[in-house]
Amino acid sequence: MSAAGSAPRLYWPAQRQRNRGVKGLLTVVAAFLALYAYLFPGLISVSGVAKFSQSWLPLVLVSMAQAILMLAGGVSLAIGAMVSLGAVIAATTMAGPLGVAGGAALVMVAGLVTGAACGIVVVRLGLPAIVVTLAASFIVGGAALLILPRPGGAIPAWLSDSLAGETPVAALLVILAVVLWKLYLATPLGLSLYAAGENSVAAYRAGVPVDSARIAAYAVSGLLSTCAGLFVAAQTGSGDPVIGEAFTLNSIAAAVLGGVGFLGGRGAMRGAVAGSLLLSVMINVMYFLGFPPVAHYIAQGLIIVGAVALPEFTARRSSP
Amino acid sequence: MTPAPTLAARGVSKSFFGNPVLRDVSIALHPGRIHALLGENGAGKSTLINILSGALLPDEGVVEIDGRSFRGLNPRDAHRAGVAVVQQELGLTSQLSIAENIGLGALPRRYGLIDYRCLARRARAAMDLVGLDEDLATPVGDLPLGRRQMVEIAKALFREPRVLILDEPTSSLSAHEVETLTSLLDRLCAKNVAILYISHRLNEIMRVCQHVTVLKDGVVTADRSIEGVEAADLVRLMVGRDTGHLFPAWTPTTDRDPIVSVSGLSAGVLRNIDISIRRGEVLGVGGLVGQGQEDLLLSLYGALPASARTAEFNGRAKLPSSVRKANALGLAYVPADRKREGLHLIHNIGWNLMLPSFARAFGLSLRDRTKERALASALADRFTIKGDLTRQVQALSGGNQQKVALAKWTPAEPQVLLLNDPTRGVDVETKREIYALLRRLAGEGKAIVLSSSDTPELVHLCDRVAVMREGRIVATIEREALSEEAIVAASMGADLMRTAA
Amino acid sequence: EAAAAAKCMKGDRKPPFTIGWADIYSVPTWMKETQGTIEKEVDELKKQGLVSKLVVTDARGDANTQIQQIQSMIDSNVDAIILIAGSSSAPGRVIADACAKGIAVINFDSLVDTDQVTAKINTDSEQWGASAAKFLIDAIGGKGKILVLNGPAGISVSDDRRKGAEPVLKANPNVTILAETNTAYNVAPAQEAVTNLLFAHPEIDGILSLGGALSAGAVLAFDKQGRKQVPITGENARQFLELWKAKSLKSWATMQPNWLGAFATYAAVQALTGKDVPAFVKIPLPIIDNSNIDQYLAKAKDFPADGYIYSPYDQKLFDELLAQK
Amino acid sequence: MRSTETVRFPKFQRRTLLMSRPFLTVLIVAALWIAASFAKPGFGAFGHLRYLVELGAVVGLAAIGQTFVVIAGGIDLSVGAIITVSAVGVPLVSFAGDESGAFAALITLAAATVIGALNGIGVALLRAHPMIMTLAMATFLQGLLILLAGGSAVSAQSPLLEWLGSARPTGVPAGVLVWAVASTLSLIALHATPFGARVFALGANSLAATLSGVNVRSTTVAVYAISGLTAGMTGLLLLGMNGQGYVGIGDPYLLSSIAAVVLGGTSILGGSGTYAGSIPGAVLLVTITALITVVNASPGWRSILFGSLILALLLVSGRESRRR
Ligand SMILES: Nc1ncnc2c1ncn2[C@@H]1O[C@H](COP(=O)(O)OP(=O)(O)OP(=O)(O)O)[C@@H](O)[C@H]1O
Ligand SMILES: Nc1ncnc2c1ncn2[C@@H]1O[C@H](COP(=O)(O)OP(=O)(O)OP(=O)(O)O)[C@@H](O)[C@H]1O
Ligand SMILES: [Mg+2]
Ligand SMILES: [Mg+2]
Repeated sequence: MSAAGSAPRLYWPAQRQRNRGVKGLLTVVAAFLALYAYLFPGLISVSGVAKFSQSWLPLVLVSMAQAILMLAGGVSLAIGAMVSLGAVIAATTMAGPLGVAGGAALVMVAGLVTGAACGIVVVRLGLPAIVVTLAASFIVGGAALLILPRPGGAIPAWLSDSLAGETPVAALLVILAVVLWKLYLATPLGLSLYAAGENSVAAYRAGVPVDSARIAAYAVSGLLSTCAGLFVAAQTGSGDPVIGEAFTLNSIAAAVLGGVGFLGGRGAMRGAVAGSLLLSVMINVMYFLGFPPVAHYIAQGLIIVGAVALPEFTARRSSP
Repeated sequence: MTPAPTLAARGVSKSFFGNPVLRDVSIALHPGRIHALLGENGAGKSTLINILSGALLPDEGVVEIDGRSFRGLNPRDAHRAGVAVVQQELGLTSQLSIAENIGLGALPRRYGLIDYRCLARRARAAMDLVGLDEDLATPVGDLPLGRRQMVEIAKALFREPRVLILDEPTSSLSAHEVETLTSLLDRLCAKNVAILYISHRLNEIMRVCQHVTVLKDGVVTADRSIEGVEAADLVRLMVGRDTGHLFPAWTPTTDRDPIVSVSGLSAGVLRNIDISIRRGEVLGVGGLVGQGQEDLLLSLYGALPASARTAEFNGRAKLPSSVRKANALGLAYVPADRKREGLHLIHNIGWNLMLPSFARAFGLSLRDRTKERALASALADRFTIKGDLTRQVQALSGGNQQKVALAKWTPAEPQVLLLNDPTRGVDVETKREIYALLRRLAGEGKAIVLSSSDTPELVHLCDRVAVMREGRIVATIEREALSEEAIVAASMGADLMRTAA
Repeated sequence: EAAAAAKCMKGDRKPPFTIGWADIYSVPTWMKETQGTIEKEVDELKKQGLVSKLVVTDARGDANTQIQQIQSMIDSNVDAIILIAGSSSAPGRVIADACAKGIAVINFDSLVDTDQVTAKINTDSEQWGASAAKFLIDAIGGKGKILVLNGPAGISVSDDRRKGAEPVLKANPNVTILAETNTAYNVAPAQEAVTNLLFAHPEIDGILSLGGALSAGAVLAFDKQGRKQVPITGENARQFLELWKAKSLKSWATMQPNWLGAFATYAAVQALTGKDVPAFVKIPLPIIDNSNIDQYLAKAKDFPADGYIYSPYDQKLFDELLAQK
Repeated sequence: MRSTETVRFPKFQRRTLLMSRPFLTVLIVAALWIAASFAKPGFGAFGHLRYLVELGAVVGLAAIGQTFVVIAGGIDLSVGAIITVSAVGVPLVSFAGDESGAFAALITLAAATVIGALNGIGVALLRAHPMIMTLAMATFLQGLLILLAGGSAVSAQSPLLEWLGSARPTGVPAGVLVWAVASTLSLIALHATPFGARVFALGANSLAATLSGVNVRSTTVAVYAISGLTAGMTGLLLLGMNGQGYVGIGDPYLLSSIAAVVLGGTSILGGSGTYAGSIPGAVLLVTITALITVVNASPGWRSILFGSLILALLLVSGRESRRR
């Protein structure tokens, strides 16, 4: 990145400053990862990492999709439907004449366009994001059902094998997603997200392209969601028109867990990524601890609240 | 023959919901001239600069840049044409670093990415101009108000503007920072920048500006060179009549027993503070901005977890542990940042005035609207808040918002008033009213703690001034010894005093 | 030395076995009942020294979580995995992985598309739809206007049942479908939908309800609006069976027996101990009609109020089912 | 001082009422009903409209608590789970001496209120984000349901529930009566008491509220407790209407309670709004659902139609005014 290591230091120190809010969570996540590795030593191997990152990747992508919107002062209840849309487009096109490249392009375009459409409605018409995206979830979900009325379709086996086989491609994809996000945030449009989210009037007066930043956020969010759908389809080898449903609430949980605020401009993407990691690793840890389902539910509730409340509780409050 | 104005408004009118705010206003900003815009709270100053900078569109009239008239000017066009505005206290993004904030809206880029190297260099240069020595990467949310104001100014300078508009830039600045700013303005002026300067501090205007436009109720009442004008004349133009002295006569109070005394107070940045507040006095709290003044007020108010060796509040031997307990002990607090801490901007004025009463009342009793209206009207009259009280507070001008923040505590009849910079952004006339009110309250035996960045205010109004530095009270200056020099000396530190002595 | 007869089996696993039960969502009552039959079977097998442990996971209705949990089961090297799939397509690859590692994989109720499993156990959903449609058409005398109530759109079970009904409906052109609904297999949404349809359609001759508690909702809707009850198909939900009796309905019901869970457990152990297990075990649909409804209702108090009254089962039945070709 | 009073508090303008979100939402509902009854004979029958209002009562009751919480600047994602727990839990607290079922109902409501209050305590004291706290609470309750559900072979019917589900005193469904009473009380609490003012203060700016002496903690706990209580009432009403509680009975009401609140003009950002809007908002939602049910189309198209209708109505009923 051209930005790194400039003479009067700015980029990395500014990055470091943004770590402050997520330190507590990062500690909790690290502890859970360590516990997981202790319970299941097989994790520390190529295929261990491969398998774990495969189950984590879709959640990271949707959590990022949600966090972008929340940073921009929005929220989406359509994430799950967008994942389903991505999955069914992939499963109906990739094995056909369009091929993998054509199918992937179609998935991305669908995500960008649908996301941007939501963004335009929310931003230009000034409608509350939560209901617009609720409506969008029905529209997009309906479209997914039209494309593929029941689970089926196919993904070429080589694609499934390379994305979700024994090699940790998924882990690389997580890294790629984070790097791309860093790059996006290093563009004027990306950085504007924070200003537009925190105080859009002031940002507008300061010449920040507020509306474009927010609409772009919706588009990027849509893109990430449908890409998550593509990966899910590859991972499962086929499409399912309702596969994404659980992602909507999970993405919100991960982002909020990661300290991304609901009112815009608060928090950082690394928090959302860590939040999604915690949600994902928690499932495996509880399995290896031998918890029965009832204990799963109770423990999950406790861990989620604890991960948020503990750092908050121990941090000395410096403002009223 | 003066050169063509860089930025001008011609015959501009603007009304909000049918209420005319500006009527046929013209103003011309010339290069190399510092132009003052004066007016009471609500006169239309901010509205005018919003029009000049493209943030609002006028109903009638045009904005001209270099003689070219613009109909639908927007902020980006204005920026491109070299117009930069220092908004007061609202424009920053708290999570981003100082440098990123300074660059926002005009970020240097390379290959489509932000050029952080260039940004750092140029932001540092802009910060040096205004005397900001903080780390470039510090999130703006970490900065105290006064420093944020300096960031706002640096942000305007970053764009190397040809026209610089400053809306009350000094209202949260310390004397030292004001010095830095004025010399900076002189230098910019020498570089042919056109400057529009809004302030309610007349001495600053007299010192800095060369030309003045006075607005009263949305109409220009004067547009002239400042040479030969007296401060009193300006006040008359703004207010429309002769006014008395700004500061009320100071009379020593007889009632001297402490109502609050605390020793060994620690909280936030505070370290081991001893303080006692007496009935009938105005106790000033001074010092450079951000030395713990706010934490002191908040910890006395129960809003900041605090510990003390001994504490005595109105006969009770404990620090209040919550705001409610403090209220019950007769304390009230008026915050400095009225928009974030003092007011509910989206609610109407009457509602805001009644909120402390709502907080005290039994929750499920029925509200008496008639009584509420009568009380709110009486408060509005007393604090000269004009007009309809069903408007949202955010539609009020800054000064009038401050009046609401003050007025809302009156029905609670507090014994101890903790005031954090209460006259920031308040016009002279209102200031005079507030000062008179404070002295009157003191005369009634109330205790008043006045933290202020406006040193003359401390000198003329207070019985004693406690000067803070790095979380401690470094000096308490009694009335007899009070002077601006004494306060500044104490706030700059003992070393300085020793060398000075 | 046991021969590795069943699919996926390598013959390298010794009793007592660890069984992994990958539940898709353990909270609904149907699932709780299924869980009960599994636990009972495991207790039985423990006594015989064949099973040492039952590991249960709950994917909370999310097929992606289920994949993750099955992966954990593979990682912890369980000997068998029994599962109800959260999606007919999603867990295919992870299940194939398990199969490749010599784990006995028994899939029941909601099936996956892959054939890389030891066995699939289920009733025939298409046959379910066809039989229900046949009953209804007979009950309304071969002609009339009907409503079709179906489970959620986009999942294979509801789609298969509807598909099974289709040819039967096609063959009877005098039967017209007034409206179709897709709701969760629950009372409240079905009652809401049917009530709305009642007002839109003054004449309704029968209701083809394809499972779950949909029928109870429909009956309640007719009852509340004071409409005369019409012939209706259904499933073995206790509430529906009780309404059937109370309102003297002209009805027919079948079921997805909860003991499929117990049977899957049994089959897994059979495969692990080297017995042959057919790749697909088709469970004949038990039928409830006026001839035997009283027998079912007599057992009602043994079942939860919002539960399903399933047909009796024992090991003999399991052995017979496994022996069928 | 008459004259200043009228300057200070100008007479209520008719235009203000006509432009208000609640009123617009009522108009939309009315328009929708008229249009639908022309398109689908039977849709506009008295019995059907009455039924829609009855269904609206279910969503509307859940939306009471949601409105309080949203105005206070939070959100309650546990209403669905609380509804389910209440509906499923009634048989467990039923006992022989309780002929009418009133005690069982009271115990259930108390339990629901306590659950809600726990949410509030988490938000206020642990400073957990409302979404996180209530989501975690929903997770807890799911665990609780595994223990509760399926274990009860007792039928839940009692005269009280029977009455709730099917009685129609003077032609009005009992659920609608309960809803009307609860709505009136909530509107009074929200707009005519100091407590209500504190709720608005909390949502608009909690820091300023604290510094103004508002007891933010107790207000927070109270709003979530109210949400628990109304969710409990929703659970009982659903139990009465369906004759049987089951796991998942509350699920559809989470999003619909939020949608009703926002469609009624309450800002999801907190601090402004009114329950008066949520009432038509709730009826609007069930009306749209009813319309979709009677339209013949494939599931995909029906879903698309549903989403588009919500969007279109949102466009009509007004836009969120920009903050700050
Ligand atoms: N958007 C708006 N909607 C309604 N009224 C407004 C709006 N903006 C400004 N006003 C009104 O216009 C008048 C002028 O406001 P303005 O902010 O320009 O005053 P000002 O001169 O800047 O005052 P101050 O010295 O207090 O900052 C005030 O009475 C204010 O209430
Ligand atoms: N929705 C709104 N309704 C009314 N006024 C609004 C609204 N949004 C913004 N305002 C503006 O907010 C202004 C008050 O805050 P602002 O900071 O913009 O100006 P100001 O008067 O200069 O305050 P200060 O003196 O503190 O700088 C009003 O003058 C008005 O122009
Ligand atoms: Mg102003
Ligand atoms: Mg101002």
